[in-house]
Amino acid sequence: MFETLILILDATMRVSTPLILAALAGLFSERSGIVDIGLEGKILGGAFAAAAAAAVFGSAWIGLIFAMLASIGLALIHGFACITHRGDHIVSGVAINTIVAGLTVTLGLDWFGMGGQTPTLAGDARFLSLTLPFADAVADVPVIGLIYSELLSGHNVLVYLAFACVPLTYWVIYKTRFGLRLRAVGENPHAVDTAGISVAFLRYRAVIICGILCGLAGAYLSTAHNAGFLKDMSAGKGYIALAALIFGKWRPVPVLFACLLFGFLDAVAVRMQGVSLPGIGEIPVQAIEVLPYVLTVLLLAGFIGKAIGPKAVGRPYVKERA
Amino acid sequence: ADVKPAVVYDQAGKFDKSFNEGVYNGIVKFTKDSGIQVREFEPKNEAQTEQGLRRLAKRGHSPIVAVGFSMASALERVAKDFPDLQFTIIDMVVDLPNVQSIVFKEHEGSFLVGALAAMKSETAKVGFVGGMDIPLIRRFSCGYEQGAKYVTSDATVFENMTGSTPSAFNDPTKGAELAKSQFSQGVDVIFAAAGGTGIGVYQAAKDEGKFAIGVDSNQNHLQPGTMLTSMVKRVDLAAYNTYDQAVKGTWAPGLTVLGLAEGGVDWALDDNNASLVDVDMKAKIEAIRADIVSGKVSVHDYMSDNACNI
Amino acid sequence: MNDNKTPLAIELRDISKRFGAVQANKDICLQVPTGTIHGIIGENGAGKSTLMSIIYGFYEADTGEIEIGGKKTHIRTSEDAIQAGIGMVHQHFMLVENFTVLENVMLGAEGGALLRQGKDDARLELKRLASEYSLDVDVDAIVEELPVGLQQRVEILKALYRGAKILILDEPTGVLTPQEADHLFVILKSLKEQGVTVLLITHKLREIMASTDNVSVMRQGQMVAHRETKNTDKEELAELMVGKKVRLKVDKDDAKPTGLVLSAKKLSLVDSQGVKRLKDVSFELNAGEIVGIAGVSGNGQSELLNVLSGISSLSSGEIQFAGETITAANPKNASQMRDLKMAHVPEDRHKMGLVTGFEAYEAAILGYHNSSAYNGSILLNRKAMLSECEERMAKWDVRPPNPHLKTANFSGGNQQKIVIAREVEQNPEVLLIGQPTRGVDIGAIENIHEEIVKLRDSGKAILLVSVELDEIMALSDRILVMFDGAVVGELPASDADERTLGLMMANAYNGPLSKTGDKA
Amino acid sequence: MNQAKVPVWVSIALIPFINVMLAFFVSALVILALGEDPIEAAGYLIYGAFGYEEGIGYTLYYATNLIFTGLAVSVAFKAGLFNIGGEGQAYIGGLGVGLVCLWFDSSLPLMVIAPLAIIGGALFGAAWAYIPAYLQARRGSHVVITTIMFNFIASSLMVYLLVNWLKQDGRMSPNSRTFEESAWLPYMHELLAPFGIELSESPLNASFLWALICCVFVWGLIWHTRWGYQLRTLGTNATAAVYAGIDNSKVTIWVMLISGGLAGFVGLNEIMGVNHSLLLNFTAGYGFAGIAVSLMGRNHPVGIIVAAILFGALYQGGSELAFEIPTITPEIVVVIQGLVILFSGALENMLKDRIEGFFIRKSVA
Ligand SMILES: Nc1ncnc2c1ncn2[C@@H]1O[C@H](COP(=O)(O)OP(=O)(O)OP(=O)(O)O)[C@@H](O)[C@H]1O
Ligand SMILES: Nc1ncnc2c1ncn2[C@@H]1O[C@H](COP(=O)(O)OP(=O)(O)OP(=O)(O)O)[C@@H](O)[C@H]1O
Ligand SMILES: [Mg+2]
Ligand SMILES: [Mg+2]
Repeated sequence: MFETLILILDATMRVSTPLILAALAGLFSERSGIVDIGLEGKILGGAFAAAAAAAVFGSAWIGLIFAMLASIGLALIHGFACITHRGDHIVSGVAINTIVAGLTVTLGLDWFGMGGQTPTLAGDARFLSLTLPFADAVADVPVIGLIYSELLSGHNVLVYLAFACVPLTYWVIYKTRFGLRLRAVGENPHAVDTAGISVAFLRYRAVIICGILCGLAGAYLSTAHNAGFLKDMSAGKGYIALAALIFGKWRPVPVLFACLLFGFLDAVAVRMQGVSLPGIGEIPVQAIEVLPYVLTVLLLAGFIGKAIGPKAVGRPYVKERA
Repeated sequence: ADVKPAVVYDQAGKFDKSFNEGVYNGIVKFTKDSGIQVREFEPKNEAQTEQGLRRLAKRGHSPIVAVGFSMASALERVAKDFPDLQFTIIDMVVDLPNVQSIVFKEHEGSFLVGALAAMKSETAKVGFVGGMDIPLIRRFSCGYEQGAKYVTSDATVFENMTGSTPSAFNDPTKGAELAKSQFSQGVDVIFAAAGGTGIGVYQAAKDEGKFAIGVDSNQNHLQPGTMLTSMVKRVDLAAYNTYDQAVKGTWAPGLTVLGLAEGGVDWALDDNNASLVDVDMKAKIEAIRADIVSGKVSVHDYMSDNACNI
Repeated sequence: MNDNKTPLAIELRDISKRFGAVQANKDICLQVPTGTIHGIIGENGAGKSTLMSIIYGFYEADTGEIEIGGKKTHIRTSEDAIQAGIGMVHQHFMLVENFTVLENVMLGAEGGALLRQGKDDARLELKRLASEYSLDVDVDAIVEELPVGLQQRVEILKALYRGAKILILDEPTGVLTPQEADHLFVILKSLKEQGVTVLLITHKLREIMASTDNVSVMRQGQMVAHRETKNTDKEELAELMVGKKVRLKVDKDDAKPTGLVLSAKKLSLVDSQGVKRLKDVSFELNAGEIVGIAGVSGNGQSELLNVLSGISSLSSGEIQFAGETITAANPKNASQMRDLKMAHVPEDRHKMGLVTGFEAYEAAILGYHNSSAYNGSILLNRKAMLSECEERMAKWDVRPPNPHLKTANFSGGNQQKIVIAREVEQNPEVLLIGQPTRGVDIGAIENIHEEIVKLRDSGKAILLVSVELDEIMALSDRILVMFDGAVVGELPASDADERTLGLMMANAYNGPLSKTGDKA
Repeated sequence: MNQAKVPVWVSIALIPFINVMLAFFVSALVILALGEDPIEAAGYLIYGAFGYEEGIGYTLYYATNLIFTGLAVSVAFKAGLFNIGGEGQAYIGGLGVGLVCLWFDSSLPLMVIAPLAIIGGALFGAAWAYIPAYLQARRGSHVVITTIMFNFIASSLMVYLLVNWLKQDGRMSPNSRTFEESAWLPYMHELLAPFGIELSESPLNASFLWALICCVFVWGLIWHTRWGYQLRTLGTNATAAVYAGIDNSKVTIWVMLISGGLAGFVGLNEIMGVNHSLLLNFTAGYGFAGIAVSLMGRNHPVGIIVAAILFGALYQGGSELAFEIPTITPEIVVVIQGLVILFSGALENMLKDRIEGFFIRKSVA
């Protein structure tokens, strides 16, 4: 039983990683006042760029760089629409998701001719699991050993990076000048502007960070968790991340736990397909799969706490009405 | 004869490394042998399936091969409207005077690879990862289980289905997760009958240093050293034969069932996995194979009674 | 005034600024000597805020030059302005509400990439400023939990923390109680003594006369006059502001009230934050009289109008009107109140009174859209709407008389006429009317005032809310004074003068005329 | 204040046209990057969509779905609500249509089933919009996020129902049984045949007519009734709506109900008109495409019909294109769709400010 739990938690870490990265990406964006339902598209675009570049250059790290560049590019389009041209954030996000969904397959087919997939990646073109020091040595120690060797050890570098991003984000948001300004601009951009700080530049930086993190999430999907790009491989993770962001009330640590919860549900759901539990019978996996969405709706409705986002989020900053 | 052959793949697309790709390989071979081009179409949604079939029919293509069970209803409608054309559907039975239905005895091939898996396993634990939870896939899993238990009577067979929708055939992430979960429970050989999802299973096997068994096409080349074998389902042959018969004028409607005896299903042995299968194992498998063909060993077909009572 | 020897803190030359079709500032010139308090007055929309925002770099001027401390300075962003030693307290506060005072003050002047060190420094500096200028605030308080007066103090602290030598205050007293306003002027005086130059924007002449050294007057985007405060008076300034001699009297006979139409008993309203906005307000309204409600804005007048018109529902108390008793348990919404013949001209026509995207004939039925006059069995009766709108436009002299013009494209005065016509033409028993002439030019003001009096003479009851004392005194037959959500005084118009009313509005009047004497 | 100076045709025709052209231009660049000739591609596209009767039929068949979802988005939009849940509402609406057909196909004639199916689709679609609407109106949860969540919930629910309850025994794919013919909406070519109009066969069916009726309905509702008046007031100035005695919560809820109901009609076309059985994913992204359609159609039924036909042509022409030039996938249409949303939605101010500024300056000068 304990072992099963550890194994599920182990899977949870793997499944949560892209959610954590994407949710933190969303956190930077939304804390600066830019709603981002385009997380999905940026992850997908990042995944494609990573796999394509890794396939061509044979290096996962080069893939990672391309993933970030692609995702930043998409983030800049979003920024250009929402920050520079005061466009509707939601519409822009929908546009980006749609464009990426089509473009990845189109380009993939043209470049690799494999029905929109990229070639399968192997060796250096992928991020492989790292074994933490002494993992094998302590594997037999009861409890601790299992936790260390199975749960903590044996993930790829992006998993550890994602978890490291949480305290980092916390520190940036709450302990630095940039963080103070970021939080302020999402609450009241006028206050930031009159304090002599450029709202647009601040928001662009936030959006770029968002792009970087989404790029990481995408690269993780195609070059770490999987070994290649597949049509629509983000499979709604951007939306789940958005849900986790709301569920974690736009704060880094609660967001981490929301991601872990949603990842856990996913890990459980995967293993429950067609499985009949003694006494209970078969639990429809769909019921587990929808839990993140249902929980988020309940939260939004104020049935479990209250989700109050940054005040100025989604509203274009208009100084002069022309 | 004047044939204008065509094919409509299912929504997984012709490069799914598995089922559709098998058909594609058959087509490539046919074109090479006969010099006749085959018109291909990959629909993206339900409406386009029928539209594609219809468009091909309108332009006088014949025979038209429809790949996969999901085409049945569209094919049925189109075939009715074009009684003079020849249609072949793979993996499904459509009972019309101008349709040839080709189905396979997947359970027989699965039995073989199940036996091989049990021989290879050091833990007496073997795994099965299915795609979409449908009777067809259960037929694979049931055959596999019978084969494993035939060799090691107390073998444990872990079985997971990926999902209940067609997307379950195209979800390597989930495939990898399921494989990892089975490996961590002691499984050391997994048979994936899951289309594109299998790619994730093989990758996971490679990453964990375990073995995997491919499906439909010969997938041994995907992860050499990891792929123990593949349960090949000769959809390539099915496609090739359809066109070939049409050229020769011997194409006939009706039901064709391809099993071990007909060479419709088999296990794959090539350079990529030769080192994994020793002489002894090879001999045993060949013996089992002969027994099945001769009828000495009978493999239960899940779809005959929707149950896997063994 | 530039012939005196004091060096200039600010000099503006030919500043112009256009927003789309609106010329907000035109060829503005201004000189402000260092260490003085300089007042700028002008009607709503005269362009005062725009000009200040230009000095502060919030907007960039289309043309013109700015000199700060005798040096030509390019101010393109607020950062440039802060660099030049300018601080500004905006008409609408620029605070991050869920930040602490400390964080707000630090924002933009954090003193390093990490917050820790800067925070300690800021704490010390704030303590110094607080004692020096008697600007006490709890630096760890969350801003949204502070009263407005303190929030304004935070704004001033923000400016001083950045070392502002020039402080711009845009209508700082609009939201303050008289006591808070008095305290503010004390602070400004002490700033001035320390050599800070203050630019004070207001349209309250009293404040100008009481606290400034010089005053400049703006009208319709232009600077029309500069005066030394000691050499001018209110009458002159008022005339300069509106561009012609102001007639503060409206021609009207005495009221002939003909009986009670509405009585309000102990009305209370608690808002969603739990703050008591109305406290036991009681009064009566008779047919054929105009009752004016005077008060500093934000003392419950808007809430009173909202409660009476059915926009908000009461927390306790009762309203008796048209045979109905409206209580918390038996509320009536805005459309039900309209059915009882209660009309309402809201204080803010853009936010409430009009849908600026609608064409005039559509806006002209807002609130009465369910009326059978405009509806067939299913569809709206456009023909009726149009012909009625045309009729009214002619009668009320709305220009241009085009029912298909979007309401956004009418001028302020004409928009107001559309709203007032809509409400008055429904032949109501009671007309609630808030700020009837805000942003409306003088010609239109007279016109609107006449119509209000005419309505009274036809036997209707009118409740008038205005922050302009002159308007209240000119129109009302009876005046109620509100302070902090309560009615603190009532007197007949004939006994009202500015001094008495002013004291009552500050809740500092002890004389005999106050009937409801619950003074704090 | 700008409208006074900017001619009407600029804002309702010129600017949208330029935006769409920009989207097409970028799409052409993509096709060029694929090494294909955009002109040739456009040729196939236009031929496929309009070049022959069957193609036109397919174009209009796709347009039917898009009219429904476009109207759904725009009705909500007029009330200031962004309904991204069209996809889920269409899915569940289809369930309503399907259930009606499954229950009554062997007992009732089409003349009775059709209206019942319309009611079923509308009710189920509306029901799926009701919860987000209620939560927005009474509990302040933002309808954008909740409708996104409800799309996912709808999709899982449908999988569950189809797999566990509705699937026909013995079928591989999770489809319901095929309805009896009495529950098939007549195809257009069948409908018009008695009038001597011979059309080639295509999936275009009677639901197209219903879509046009819905356009008239929405047009009348929004611009010619007091309900529409309330809805528009809410959409442009919520405070004024309160002032006018309009119950914003109530309006929010019924606007979303109408929106959901309209989206639900996708099921009429797909389930009852073409597939004749309930199946997975028949909504195929029409709900999202509805956003593009409504943006491009400027939230006006006439604009929506035009935009829907344009998108329908892209779908149909795109599949023709993919058929003729296999290096171009039909996904290129998705790209074009996204670009249209980008340029006529998110970037609408980019050119608007300039173009309007140009006309203002011209009129000021
Ligand atoms: N950001 C803006 N965009 C467009 N027009 C504006 C903007 N700000 C102000 N205006 C317009 O410019 C004119 C001057 O406005 P401004 O706010 O400067 O007036 P004001 O004198 O401060 O009035 P008030 O006493 O009401 O504060 C008005 O017509 C106003 O509508
Ligand atoms: N909020 C607004 N939105 C759009 N246009 C406006 C707005 N306010 C004013 N305008 C435009 O600016 C012009 C000038 O308006 P303004 O209110 O200053 O007129 P006015 O000359 O003062 O007239 P009135 O005496 O009727 O108030 C109007 O004709 C109108 O077209
Ligand atoms: Mg102002
Ligand atoms: Mg005016």
